[in-house]
Amino acid sequence: MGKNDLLWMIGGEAGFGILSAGEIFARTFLRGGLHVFTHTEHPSLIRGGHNTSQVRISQEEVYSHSEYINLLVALNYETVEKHIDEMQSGGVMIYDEDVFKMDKLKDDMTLMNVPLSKIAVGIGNKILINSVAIGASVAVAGYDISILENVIKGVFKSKTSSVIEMNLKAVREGYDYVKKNYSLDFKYKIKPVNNPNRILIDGNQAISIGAIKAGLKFYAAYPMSPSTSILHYLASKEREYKIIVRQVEDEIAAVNMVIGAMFAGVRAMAATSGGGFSLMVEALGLAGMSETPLVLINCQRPGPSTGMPTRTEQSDLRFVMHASQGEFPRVVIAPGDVIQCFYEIINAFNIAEKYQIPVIILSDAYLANSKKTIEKFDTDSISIDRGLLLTEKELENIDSYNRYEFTKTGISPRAVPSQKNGIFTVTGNEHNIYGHISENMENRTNMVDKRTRKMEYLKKEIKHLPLVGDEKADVTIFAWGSTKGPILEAIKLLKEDGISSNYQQILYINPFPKDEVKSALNKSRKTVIVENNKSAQLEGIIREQTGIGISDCILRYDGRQFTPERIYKKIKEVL
Amino acid sequence: MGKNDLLWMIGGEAGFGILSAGEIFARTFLRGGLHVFTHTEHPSLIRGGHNTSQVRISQEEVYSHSEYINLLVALNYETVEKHIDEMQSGGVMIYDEDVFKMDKLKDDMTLMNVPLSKIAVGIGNKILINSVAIGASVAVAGYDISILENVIKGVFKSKTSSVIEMNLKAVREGYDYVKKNYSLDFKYKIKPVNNPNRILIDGNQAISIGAIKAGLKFYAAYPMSPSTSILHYLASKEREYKIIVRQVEDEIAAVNMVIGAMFAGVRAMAATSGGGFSLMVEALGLAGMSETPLVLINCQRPGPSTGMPTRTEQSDLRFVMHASQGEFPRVVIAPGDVIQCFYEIINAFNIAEKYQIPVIILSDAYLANSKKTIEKFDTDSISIDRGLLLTEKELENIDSYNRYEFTKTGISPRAVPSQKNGIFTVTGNEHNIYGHISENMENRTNMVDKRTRKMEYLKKEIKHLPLVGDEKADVTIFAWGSTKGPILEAIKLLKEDGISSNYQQILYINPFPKDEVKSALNKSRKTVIVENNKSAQLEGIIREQTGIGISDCILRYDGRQFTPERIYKKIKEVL
Amino acid sequence: MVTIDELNVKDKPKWCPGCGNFSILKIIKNAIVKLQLNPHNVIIVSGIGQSSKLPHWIKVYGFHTIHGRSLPVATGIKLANDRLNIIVIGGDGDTYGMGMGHMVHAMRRNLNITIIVHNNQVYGLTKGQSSPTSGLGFKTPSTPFGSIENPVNPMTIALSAGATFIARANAFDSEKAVNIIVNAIKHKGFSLVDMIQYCIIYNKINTPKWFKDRGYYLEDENYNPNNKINAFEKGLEWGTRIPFGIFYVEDKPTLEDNLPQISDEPLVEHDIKNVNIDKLMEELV
Amino acid sequence: MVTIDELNVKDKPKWCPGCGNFSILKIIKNAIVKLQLNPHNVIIVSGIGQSSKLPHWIKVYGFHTIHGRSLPVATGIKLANDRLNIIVIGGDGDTYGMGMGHMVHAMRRNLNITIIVHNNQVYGLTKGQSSPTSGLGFKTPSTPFGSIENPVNPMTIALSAGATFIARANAFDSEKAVNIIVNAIKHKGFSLVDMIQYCIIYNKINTPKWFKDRGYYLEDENYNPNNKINAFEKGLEWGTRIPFGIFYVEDKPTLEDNLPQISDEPLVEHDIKNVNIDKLMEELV
Ligand SMILES: Cc1ncc(C[n+]2csc(CCOP(=O)(O)OP(=O)(O)O)c2C)c(N)n1
Ligand SMILES: Cc1ncc(C[n+]2csc(CCOP(=O)(O)OP(=O)(O)O)c2C)c(N)n1
Ligand code: SF4
Ligand code: SF4
Ligand SMILES: [Mg+2]
Ligand SMILES: [Mg+2]
Repeated sequence: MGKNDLLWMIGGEAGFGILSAGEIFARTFLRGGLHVFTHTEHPSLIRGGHNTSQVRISQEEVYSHSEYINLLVALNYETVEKHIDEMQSGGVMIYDEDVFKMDKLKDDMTLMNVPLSKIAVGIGNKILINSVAIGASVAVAGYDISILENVIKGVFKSKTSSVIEMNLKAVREGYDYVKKNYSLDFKYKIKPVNNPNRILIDGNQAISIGAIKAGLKFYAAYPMSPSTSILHYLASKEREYKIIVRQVEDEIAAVNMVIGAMFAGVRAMAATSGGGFSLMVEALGLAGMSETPLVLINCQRPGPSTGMPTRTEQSDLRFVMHASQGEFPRVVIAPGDVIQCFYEIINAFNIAEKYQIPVIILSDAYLANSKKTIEKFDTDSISIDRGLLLTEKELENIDSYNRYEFTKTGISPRAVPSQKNGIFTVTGNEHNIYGHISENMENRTNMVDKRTRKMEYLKKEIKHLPLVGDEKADVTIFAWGSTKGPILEAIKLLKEDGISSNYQQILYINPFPKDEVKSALNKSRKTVIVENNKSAQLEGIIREQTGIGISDCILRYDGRQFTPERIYKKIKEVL
Repeated sequence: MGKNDLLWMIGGEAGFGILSAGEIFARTFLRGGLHVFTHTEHPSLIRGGHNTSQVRISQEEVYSHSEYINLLVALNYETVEKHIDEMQSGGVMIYDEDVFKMDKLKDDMTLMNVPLSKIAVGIGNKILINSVAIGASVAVAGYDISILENVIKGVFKSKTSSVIEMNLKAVREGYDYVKKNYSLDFKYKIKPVNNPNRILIDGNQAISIGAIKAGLKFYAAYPMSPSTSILHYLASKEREYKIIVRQVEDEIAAVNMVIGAMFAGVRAMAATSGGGFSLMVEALGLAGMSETPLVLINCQRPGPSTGMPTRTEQSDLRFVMHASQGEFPRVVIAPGDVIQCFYEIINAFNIAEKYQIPVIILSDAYLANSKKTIEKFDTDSISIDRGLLLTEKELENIDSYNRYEFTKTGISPRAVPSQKNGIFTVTGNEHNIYGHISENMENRTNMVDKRTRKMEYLKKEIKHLPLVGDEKADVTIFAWGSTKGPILEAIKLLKEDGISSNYQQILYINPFPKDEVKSALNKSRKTVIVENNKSAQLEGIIREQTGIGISDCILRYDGRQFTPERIYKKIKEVL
Repeated sequence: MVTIDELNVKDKPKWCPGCGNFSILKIIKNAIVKLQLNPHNVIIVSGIGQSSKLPHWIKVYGFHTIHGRSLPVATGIKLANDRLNIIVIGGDGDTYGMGMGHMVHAMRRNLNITIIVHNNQVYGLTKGQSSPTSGLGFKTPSTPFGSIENPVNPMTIALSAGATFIARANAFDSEKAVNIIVNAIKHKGFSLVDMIQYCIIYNKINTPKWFKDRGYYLEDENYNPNNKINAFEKGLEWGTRIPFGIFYVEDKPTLEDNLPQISDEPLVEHDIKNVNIDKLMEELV
Repeated sequence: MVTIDELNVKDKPKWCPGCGNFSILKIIKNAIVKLQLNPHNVIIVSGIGQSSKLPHWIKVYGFHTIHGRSLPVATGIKLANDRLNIIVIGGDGDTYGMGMGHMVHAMRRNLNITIIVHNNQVYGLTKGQSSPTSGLGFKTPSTPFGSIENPVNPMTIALSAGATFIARANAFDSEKAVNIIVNAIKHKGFSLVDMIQYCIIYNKINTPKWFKDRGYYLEDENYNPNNKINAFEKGLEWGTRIPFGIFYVEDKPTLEDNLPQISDEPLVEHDIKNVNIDKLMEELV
C-alpha cells in the first residue's frame, strides 16, 4: 500500500446501518480529495445476519476492494471471528466492551474499546451506534472531523433537524472519545489532498444516470436484487426528469411494456437479475423478430434459481447470449466499471435504435453496489443517435412505406404510431416487407439474412478495447465485466513482485472481438482467464470464436468477488 | 429409386383432409409390407392455404421425404404451380377438370382428369374428395384396393357406419374410374410384399409411447405446435393408462407442475415448442438448484418469436443448452428418428431420476410429424432406473436423513413427501445438506462442485453414437437431430455417384462426445456440417469443444427440412 | 371523414369462411368510422390466436405480439403516447388463460384502453383444445373425456379487478356490438368487451343458436350499470339466460391522470437530445 | 399425537424481531396440532419472499419454490399424491402480483389445497416496495410520490375465480386465526386465507392498531358465508370497517373428484416397472 492509504471496515447485524455507515465514511474521504472504493457484503435478510461495509481510501486511484483491513469496526463478535485474519499489522479494531468482551488476538494490532452503545443511547437512540463508530474511526485516521460533519448534514438533509443534530452529536462524541482516551501512532493516517471535484458512484447509479442522459423516458421493472436500486433511483427522479417509472406485476410485463414503449418511439428499458431475465426470454425474441429496439440490463447474482440474492457472480453470460428460441442479432455488453456502465448504457440505446435490435447490458452485484470515485462524466462527447427513425415529413415523401424494406445494411427505416402515412403492422410471426405474416420460403430466407446482415454492419462500428499493460508480458489475463477492478489491482501486486502482465477485457461479448482476442492470444506467453463462475464461460466462447484455448482458468463461485490478492496468488501459482 | 418405389403427393387447401389422406394412403402400403415415409407441409391456418401430404413408398427402408414426385394429386391449381417441377419423368398427375383446367405442362408426364368432386358429391359429401383421390391413386399404382378398404374400415371405426360406407364407396369409385378410363403403363407400380408386421409412427407418437413405457404418470402442457400432438395422444390414453394429463394455463404452470409431481415421486414431463420453452426457463433453474428430476421436450419450429408455427427448424440448440441463470448440470438429447425418440425418452427419465437433473429432448416439427415404418419396439431390453429413490424402510435405517448429503458422485439419496423419517425442505436458494438456505462460502463452493460432479459420472455412462458409413470416406458429415433421415438418403445418392461418405450424428449434445467427435474430425478428409438453421450452432459447439473447425456448413433456414437431393447437391458443390 | 374503405386492406382475412371473426373485424371498422377516429391515431395490439391475427386486416397501426402479452405491450405504447387510441384484441385463451395475470393488473391500473376478447370458448389456432371459458364437459382433443375445470367468468373477474367498463357483446348482433364498442372506446378508463365469437370448426356446442336461445340485453330490462353488486349478480348469470350489453360503468381517474410527467405532452414528444445531468452528478459529490 | 415440539426446528426463524410472520408460523403449527395431521403427510409449498421462507422453520415437508409459482408446484405435488395435506404459503407480491394468473386458475380447478397469503401490503424481502395490496398513496422507494394503482382485492377476485373457501385472518389474533386455518384445511376444495401480517420495517401505515381500529369479525354479525352476493358485498368493504373471518364457503366437487385415474390410489403408488404398450403399438399397424 502506498501513502495516505487506509482500508476501513465496519461489520455487524443488518439493521444497524452498516451500509449507510460505509457510504458516509466513504463520502467523507471523497470530500477530502481522496480516491475511495466501497464494498458491501450482506445476506438476504432485513434484520440480523452478518453485514459488512468496506471502504478503501487512497491518494492513488483504487479499483477494487481488498482482503486486508487496517481499521475494523466490529459491532458484534461475528465480525471479529470472520475478519480478524484480514487485519494487517499495525491495525486497529474499534469495538464496544459492553457488547462483547475481547482478549487481544494478534500482537500487532490495537484493540480500541469505545462505549459505542452507551454514547448512542446517551444521545437518544441506539441506532446512532454507527455514527459514533464513524466519528471514532475518523479520529483514529487522524482525519478532519469537520468534513465528516458536513457530509452528515448533506446526507440527512431531507430528515428532521433533530435527526441531523443527533447524528452530528454522535460522530463528534465518538471522535472526542478516541482523541481523549487514546493516543496512538496509527500507521494509516489520512490527510485531505487537493480536491479535484470527483463523484462517488456505483454501477447502478452510473447506469441510471447514463440512461437519463441517453433520453430514457420509460422504465418498467419488478424489484429484484441487485438491480432494484436502479428502480429506486429512477423512481426518485421521475418527476424531475419527466420519466414514467413503473413497478409492474412481473418481469414479463416489464419487458413487454418496454417493447411497447420502444415501438411507440420512446427510449425505454428494464433492469433485472437472472430470475427476472428468465421471464423476459420470450419477449426478447419478439423484439428480435419485430425488429423493435430493446435495452435490458441483467445485474447478475449467483444462480441457479434464487441462488444467493445479495451476492455476486458472473454466470449468466452464455444464458443471455443465447436466450430465446430461434436466431436473431443481439448485442451483449459487459461493462467492467462505473465509467463503462455510464457510457455503455448510452451506447446501448444508440445501438438498439440504430440497428433495431435488443441490447443486453450484463452487470453484477459487485459492480452494481460498489462505489468508486471518478471524475465527473464528460457529457460533451455524448451523442444521441436514433437511427433511421422517420419524421412525418420524411414519411410524406415515401411513396408507399414498407416497415421491413430490404436494404443493404438490413436496417429498414422506422415509423411510429400516430405518424401520418406510416401505418404498418408488426408481428412476431415471420413476415414480409409489409409486416404481414408470410410463410414463403424465399421471403423467409431473405428476412433471416436481412436481420443477420445488420450484425455485419454493426461489427464494423464497435470499437473493442485494446490490450492494456506491459507489451511483452509474462502473463496475459482475459476477463469480462466486474473482475476488471480486482485484476487492475492484481496487476499492480504482480508488478511489485517483478511479474509483468497485461489484460484483455472483453467489453462487447457479442459481436465478439475475434481479431483482437486472436492477436492477443497469439502474442501471449502465458494466458489465464479470470471469471467469477464455475464453468469458465468466456473461455468457452474464446475457444469457439478463435479455436484457441486458454492455459489456466482462475475461477471463483462462492458468491464473492475476487480480491486482488486472490488473483495475484492464483496467477503466481500457475506461472 | 429402386424397384417397387413410389412417391405420392396430395396437395390442396386446408379443410380437404390432406393430412388424413396421407395417413390413409401410407397405412395402405404399410399393410402391404412396404416401407413408408410421410411428410406434410401446411401453413398455420385452419381453412385455406396450401397443404401437402407426401408419402414415399419403397420395398427398401426409406428415411426421409424427397423432392421428386411420381404421382401427384392436385386438388387445386396452386398444387400444380408449386410442385409441377418436382414431377419425375413418367409421372402421373390426378386432377379434376371441374375444379381447374390444365394444359399439359411437361412432355414426360400423364395428366389424369378424374371427376373427384362429382363422384364425391354423388356419394353425398364434397368432403369425400380426398377418399376418391386415394382410390384413384391406388388404381394408378396398380395396388390392391382391398387393402385400402381395410384401412378405411380401421381408420373410421369410431365413426358411424354411414361414414365408413361413404368412404368405402368413394375409394372404390375413384379406383374404378381410373381402371375404366385409363390404361397406362405407370412406371412406379407397387405390389405388396411379405409383411413383417411393422408399425407406422411419428416422432411425437414415439415420444408419447416411450414415455408411457417409461412410467409416465403426469403430463402437463399448454398447446403449442408442433408439440401438441403429444398432449392429444396422451390425453386420449389417460384413463386406460391411469395418467393424469392436464392442459393448464400456460407453460410456466406446466413446468412447475411437472417439477412438483417429480418432486413428489412420480414420473412427469411437459412438451412444448420454443416459445413455451422460453416460459419454462426460470423453473428449469429451480429443478437444477433443487436437484429435482425434470424431463422437458422442445419440438422446435422456426423462430424467433412466433416465427412459422407449423414449419420446421433446428435453431434452439444453444438456447436449451444455456437456458436459465447460473450453472447446473443438464442433459440435452437430440433424437434423429422415431426409434431414437422412443428409446431416448426412456433414457431421459432414467437419467433425470438417477442424476436428479433436468433432461431436455430436442425434437422438431419434421421429426414430430413425419411418419416412418419401423419394426415394433423391443421392450424387453428396457429397464426403469429410478436411481437413489429411498424406500420408507431404507429411510428408517438412516440416522438422520439429509436431502443434500455430499457424496462421491454428487448424487444424494432422495426421499419423497409422505415418507416417515424423510422430512426435509428443498429450495431454489443455495442451501446446505439439510436443504436450508445457506450463504456460507465454503458450503456454496462445495454445493456447486457437488452438482457439477454428477456430470462427470454421467459422462461415463452415456454411450455415444459411432461414426456410420464408409471407413475412409471422401466426406464426413456432422449433424444432429432430424436431419438424420435426409442425410442417410443423401449418402445413398452420393454412393450412386461414387462418392463415399460417412456420418457422425451427435445424439447427446450435452454431455458432448468430445473424444468421438475429435477422432472423427481427425480421421476425416473433408468435413461438412448439415444443420437446419442459420448460424450453424452445432458447428460452434464442436469448435468450442474440440478447438477444430468444420470446413463447410450446409445450412437451410426457410422453414423446411432438407431433402436428400439438396444435401447431395450441396455436398457435391463443396467437394 | 374516415370511411370503411380507408380501413380496408387488399388481403382477404385468412379465417375459415363463416368464422365470427369476420363479423368482429367489420364491427371494429364500423366503430372506428362511427367515432371518426383518425386511422393513424389508432393502434390495434393483439396477442396470438386466430383472433389476434386481426390487426393484419385493418388499415390502422398494428402490433401482433405474443401469446398472452398484448396488455403489457399496449400499456407501454399507451404510456409512451397517451394520445393514441388503443384497442387490444385477444382470444379467450390469450386473455383469460395465459394473460390472466396481466389482465387483472391492467384493470386495476385503469389505463384508458379497450380490450375486445373474441370469446369462442375454444382454442382456434391450435386446433380445438378447451379454453378457460369452455364449459364443463366440453370434449376436445385435450379433454377427450370432457373438461373438468370450472370456466373463467370474465365479467365478475373484471369487476373484481377494477375494470371501469365491462360489457358482453355478440359478434352476430353487429349493430348492438358496434354500439357497445363505441361506448367502450369512448369510456375514459379500462374497458373490457367480452365478444361472443362463434368458431364454426371447433365449437359445435356454443353456436349462434345456443346464444340466441339464451341471450338477452340488459338494457332491455331496465338495468342500472352503475352498481357493482348488481353487476356481480348479472355477471354470475350463465345458464338458461345469458345477459348481453353493458354490465358496469364507473367514472374514476385513469393511471395517466395521475402522471404529471405527461400532463403537458406525451413522452414521445419530449425532447431527449440534450438532457442535463449536472445536477445528478452534483448529488454524488 | 403430534405436538408443537415435534414441529419445531432448531434454527431460529430469520425474520425481524416483532414481524408478524413469527405469529403466523405459530398459528400454522397450532392448526396442524389441532387437526392432528401427521407431519410427514404435510407439505408446505411456498414462493419467494420473507413469508415464503416459512417452510424452513417447521418440521414438515417443504418446497420453497420460486417467486409466484408456488401454486403450480403445489398442484403437481397434489396430483402426484392427493393424500398429502398441502399448505401453500405466499406473500402478497408473490401470490397477488407475480402469481395472480396461477391463483385464478388454481381456484377455478378447486383443487383441495389451502393457501395462506401473508398480506403485509408491501414487499418485505426486497426492501419495502409497494405491493399489489398497498393502499393508494402508499410511499415506498419505488413509489416515492405515492402508489397510484388501485389495490388488488383478494376476496372478490377469489370469489369470482371460484375458490370455495375464502377467509381473512389476522396474524395478531392468533386464536381466531388458528380456527380459520383449521377450517380452511378441513375444507374439501380450494381455500384462501388472506392473512393480515404486519411488517414492522416497511409498512408504517397498516399497523396492528390500524386494523384494530377497523377490524370486526363477520361471525359476530350473523353473517351467512354461503351466499356469493353477500360475500361479494363484504369483500368490497375496506375502509372504516374491515371484515375478518370466513367470507364464503361452498361445497363443490374438487378436481381430484373428477379424476378416476386416482380414485383407487394416488399416482405415486402406481407400479411403473412394467407398463405394457403392446396395445399402443398394435394401433399403429
Ligand atoms: C407461449 C405460447 N404457447 C402456446 C402458443 C400456441 N398458441 C397459439 S394461439 C393459442 C391459443 C389460441 O386460443 P385463443 O386465445 O382462444 O384464440 P383463438 O385462436 O381461439 O382466437 C395457443 C395455445 C403460443 N403461441 N405461445
Ligand atoms: C422472478 C423474480 N423476480 C423478482 C424476485 C425478487 N423478489 C423476491 S421476494 C419479492 C417480493 C416479496 O414480497 P411479498 O411477496 O409480498 O413477500 P414478503 O417478503 O412481503 O413476505 C421479490 C420481488 C424474485 N425472487 N424472482
Ligand atoms: S378455427 Fe374457428 S376461430 Fe379459427 S378461423 Fe376457423 S372458425 Fe374462426
Ligand atoms: S421486513 Fe417486514 S415482513 Fe420481512 S421479516 Fe422484517 S418485519 Fe417481517
Ligand atoms: Mg378462442
Ligand atoms: Mg408482502
